[in-house]
Amino acid sequence: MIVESICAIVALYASIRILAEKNTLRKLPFLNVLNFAITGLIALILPHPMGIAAAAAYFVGSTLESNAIASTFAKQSEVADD
Amino acid sequence: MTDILLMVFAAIAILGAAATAIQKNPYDKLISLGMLFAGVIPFVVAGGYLDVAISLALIVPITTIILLQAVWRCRL
Amino acid sequence: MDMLTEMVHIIVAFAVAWILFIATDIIFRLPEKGGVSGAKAIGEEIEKAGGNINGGYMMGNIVSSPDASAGTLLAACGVFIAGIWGGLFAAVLVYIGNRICHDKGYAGTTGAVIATFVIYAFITYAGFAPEQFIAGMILAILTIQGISHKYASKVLGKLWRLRA
Amino acid sequence: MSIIRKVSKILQNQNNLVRVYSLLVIFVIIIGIATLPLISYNENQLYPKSVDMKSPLNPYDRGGEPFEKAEVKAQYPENSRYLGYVTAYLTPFSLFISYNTLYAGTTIVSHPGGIIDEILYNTRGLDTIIETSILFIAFAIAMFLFRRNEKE
Amino acid sequence: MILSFTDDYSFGLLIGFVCILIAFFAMMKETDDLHRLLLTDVIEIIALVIIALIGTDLAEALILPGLVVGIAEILALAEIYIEKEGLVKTPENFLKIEIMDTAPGILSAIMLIYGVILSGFTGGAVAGLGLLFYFLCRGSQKKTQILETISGYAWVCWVVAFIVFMTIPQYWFFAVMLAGTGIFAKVAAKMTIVGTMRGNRDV
Amino acid sequence: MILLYILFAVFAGLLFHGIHRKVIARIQTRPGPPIWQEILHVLKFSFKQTWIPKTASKILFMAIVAAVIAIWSGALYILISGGSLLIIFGVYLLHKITEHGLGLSSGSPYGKFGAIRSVISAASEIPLIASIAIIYLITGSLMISDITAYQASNGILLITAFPVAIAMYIIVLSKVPYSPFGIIEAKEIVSGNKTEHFGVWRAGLEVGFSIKTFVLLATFITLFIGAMPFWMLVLASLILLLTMSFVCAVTPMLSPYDAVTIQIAVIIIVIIYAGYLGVMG
Amino acid sequence: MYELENINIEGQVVTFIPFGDIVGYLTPYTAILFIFAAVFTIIALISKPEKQVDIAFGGDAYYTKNVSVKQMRFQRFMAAACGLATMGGVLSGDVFNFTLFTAMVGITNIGIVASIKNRHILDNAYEYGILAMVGTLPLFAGAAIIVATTGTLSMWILFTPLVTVPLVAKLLLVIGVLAEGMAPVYVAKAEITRAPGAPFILMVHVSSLVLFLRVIEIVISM
Amino acid sequence: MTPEFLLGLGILIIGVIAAAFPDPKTYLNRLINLEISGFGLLLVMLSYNETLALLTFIAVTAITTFVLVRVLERRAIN
Repeated sequence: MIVESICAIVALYASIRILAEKNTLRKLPFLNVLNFAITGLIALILPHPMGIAAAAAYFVGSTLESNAIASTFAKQSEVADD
Repeated sequence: MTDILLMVFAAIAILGAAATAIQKNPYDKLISLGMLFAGVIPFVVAGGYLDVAISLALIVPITTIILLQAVWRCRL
Repeated sequence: MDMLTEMVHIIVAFAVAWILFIATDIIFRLPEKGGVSGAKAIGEEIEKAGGNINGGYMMGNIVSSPDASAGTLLAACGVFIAGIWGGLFAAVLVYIGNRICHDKGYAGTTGAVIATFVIYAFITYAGFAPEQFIAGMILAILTIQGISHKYASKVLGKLWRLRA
Repeated sequence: MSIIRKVSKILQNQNNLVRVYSLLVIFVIIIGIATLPLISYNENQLYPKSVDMKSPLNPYDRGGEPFEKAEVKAQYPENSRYLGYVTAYLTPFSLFISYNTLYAGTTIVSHPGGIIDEILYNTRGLDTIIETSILFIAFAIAMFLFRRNEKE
Repeated sequence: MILSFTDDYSFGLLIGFVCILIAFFAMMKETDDLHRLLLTDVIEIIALVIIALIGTDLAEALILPGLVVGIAEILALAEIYIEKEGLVKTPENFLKIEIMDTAPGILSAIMLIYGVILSGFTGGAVAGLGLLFYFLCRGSQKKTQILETISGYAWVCWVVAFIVFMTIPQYWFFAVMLAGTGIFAKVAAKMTIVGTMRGNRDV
Repeated sequence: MILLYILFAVFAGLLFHGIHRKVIARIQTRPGPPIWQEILHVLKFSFKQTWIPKTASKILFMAIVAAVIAIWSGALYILISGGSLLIIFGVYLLHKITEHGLGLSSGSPYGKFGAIRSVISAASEIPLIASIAIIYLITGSLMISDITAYQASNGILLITAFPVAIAMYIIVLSKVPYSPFGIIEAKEIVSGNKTEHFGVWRAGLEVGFSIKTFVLLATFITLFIGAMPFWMLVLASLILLLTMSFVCAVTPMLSPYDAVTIQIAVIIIVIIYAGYLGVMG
Repeated sequence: MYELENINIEGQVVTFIPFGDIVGYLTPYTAILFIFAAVFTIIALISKPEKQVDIAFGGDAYYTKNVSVKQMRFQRFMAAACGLATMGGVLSGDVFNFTLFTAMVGITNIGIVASIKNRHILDNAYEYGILAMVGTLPLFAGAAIIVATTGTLSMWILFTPLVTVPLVAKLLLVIGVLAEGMAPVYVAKAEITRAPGAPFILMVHVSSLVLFLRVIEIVISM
Repeated sequence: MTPEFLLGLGILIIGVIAAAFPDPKTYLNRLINLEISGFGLLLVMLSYNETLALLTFIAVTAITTFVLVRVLERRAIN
């Protein structure tokens, strides 16, 4: 139970930090923390071999999302600088 | 899934939804959308639909990437 | 297992996970440069906020691709669910994830494999529960990514200089 | 007479079409909200759902063995004599999944066989016919316009 | 007036109605054509919510057609919009980020395989999305003709399956297989074509 | 037998058209044509030279004329055999389609304007038709035989369901020649959608329209006053027509959209009436 | 086997066609609509479009608009599909099935006019397209409320006096058909009537009117 | 009433309001706001265990988004 609580608190904390952060790129590390917490919770909620796949899929998916957002943002600021 | 966890996920989802609605910068919106998804997926897992959860976890980022195409095109 | 022991276990797990993933990441030269343009941009942004550029790069890389930290977490999940084979299965998934995210995938996969064995060792010989490593890893990533980007990147930068 | 002129001026502008229609819908929905207490859910539904978390086919376990008849509450069972066979059928692959995990019910049922296939293909097959036709028509329109642009 | 909602249905319906009110109110205020098109998508979603509230297997069987109708109409309307506004210039210099080189291959392969396993509508949509994503990232190959032929035959497959169901139901097994593949191929092919309709790009 | 009725309806309808013209003329202090003028017209058209305009869509051009006669003959049959009221008003709406078709098929701009006007007028006439639903609410049946039976025992509907009667009156009124709602045949667009149909085609159309007039008048009488012997039915129809002639003579032709708006206003009245009935009943 | 309990509205059932849960039927009333729709579909299939005459203002010149073969083929295909959908809608004995046919009519109607290359007509086609899309909400919502409150979609059961259908469901169904069939919004529909291709444009009107007549019947009978 | 159901309806309302009245009224904003109500529907379907519909819905939403993005792109450059 204590493990779940830690994950939940971290998740909540991370989401609040995401909202509080003004800078778009620096929101992403917090989102990353949130993803870690959720990934852990997925595994904790349903301990089943498919659960690993689910957790990994979720983690990879959200990482891909962050990656895409960050890359696009970077690309756009590059274009804006030129 | 215990009540506390449930409340936490619901809070994350609601916060994400509200933030997506309120924010102005499209990138911020997309990040909040990711947050919303983070709040929603545990409900799917808790229901025991792992296959659905896996597919969702792969399809939602694709949606985001598709949206990013528009964000990129609509840049000022 | 009483509460206090569990707390202590989690703190130990946190320390182990922290050292494990930072070491692996630094060995695989994550702080050297941003792997993708997004990671680079995050690094530069952190530098602008008063952090260290190499630390920033590493944090950007963690955000942009499943690295050793993700490997450790998923390995912990794997071991928690299905023992040592679960951990190795997680390592395979991390490798696929890395390929998806435009990454060579050495850091993440290696991290996952090492973490699997480390966690397994702790479970068998020190009486730890695998879920404590999940919590530990989440706390570890929190310290890096979630408290203060400025100081975290400076710490990482220092560690990177040791390596370089 | 002037009010008639005014109204007809609004009505004759085709750009107001959606607006007028929205007003109509809003009106009807307000009636709906007002009469909401009169609307109650009928418990006696067709194709009722029963969720058994312990079943590998969760949430689509409707009973029955492959190549046997399952109990399905259809509107006109006499019109589909082989009702229930599709529901009960599992392909070898989905059988394999169902032996191994409790958490892939959706995949199993979406694979040929299962209650949704029963409804979509058998008892309410005509719906599906129309619906694929709609898809077909809409694509025909889109492709026609797209091709015409491409040529130029 | 305090309504006491004892069951899910009334409460859900109330919320659904309120959503309809909001959406149509916005629709009434809106004058821009493209904004209207976007709003119709919301309206589509609300319609699905109201169907979903039924909560039986039948509801699901009704949602699937509803969904496909929605996407079909949006596609046709989008094309009409492009035509009527004369937006003939095809877009160039698309977004190019690193993951768009690596992700599509693996992801669309996963989704294609999973879609084939699922079959039917769902499989068609999933596999179609996978292929769409692939073409989105890799550029169109300009070989849509074959896809259209496939989808035409797939439609015929399904119609044959329907006729089998209605006339000689003892061959239901054959019909199920035919229907599953037919609809899968039909939907997937159509969705894939969407992915290739983006612009003239040779990557 | 039905053939006899149709022949009679054609004859009576054409005569009604003639009388209608005459009455309007007299009210407007003009001499007006003789009342058998329309019959002569039909005969004359039947023997005139006939061809199809080069620009027309040929099959549609011809089929429309047949369709007009066919649907109204069918409606007459239903009326006489006491069938469903719904069918008669179904035919009324299908008639709108033939109006569109008439105008569109020729390719002539005048015809097209007529067709467009016909489309516009459909906007309000269709919902008006829905007022028959209220008749169902009151009588519990839509079979003409049942409705007449109801009126025999419960009093005539003209009084008990007055708003519906108004709506129906306007529907019938919209379809008589020179009506204020007759935006299709307004003089500024020549003969409206009939412009390009001449010769035999025109004769056929006139025949169809005469049956239409007869059927609509007779339906109104049957619906709101009740069953009566055939000669009385014809007489009552004539009286009804005279009231319409009077309206046509004194009111100006409305502009298209105003006609629609007025009809919509009537619809709203009918809907309110329906709500009132719903609350009371 | 199947009987309408209330024959006071449209008479006895002439024939019925079972498709599993969906049992279509024809009464004298719907039979007339069916035949009418069929006739016009056949007309649309076999007749050539008219050549619309346009007058060039400021001179004596006039010219005819020719419909290109490709466009004509497309329009003909759409008109045929529209006719089939109309006939299906008339035949259908199931509420949801009926709404789907209606939705199909809506989209084919758009298709018929959308193929014309004229900004003004396309503008209107788009307007109707939006309306048709928006109309799916009342349609499907109406059908959904019916199935939730009565537990069935079959008109054979819904038409019996024992089953009460909520007023709002009926209203939603009607306004849904209004949008898809474009019936009372004819005011602006006039604009698309200007398009060339009379036999096909006529199908737009045929389908919408016939479906409107059908929905009136359904709603009265419920 | 399951928590998913309530949460779904809540998110649905937020999403509908957001899509109906996006703050800077741009196409892009509205398009992104559309996704919120999609998640609301997802949760409602989940509460009724309609997973197949849910899966199809999410896949179709992605495709719909692509169709709309395509229009937006053309609109932006023309």
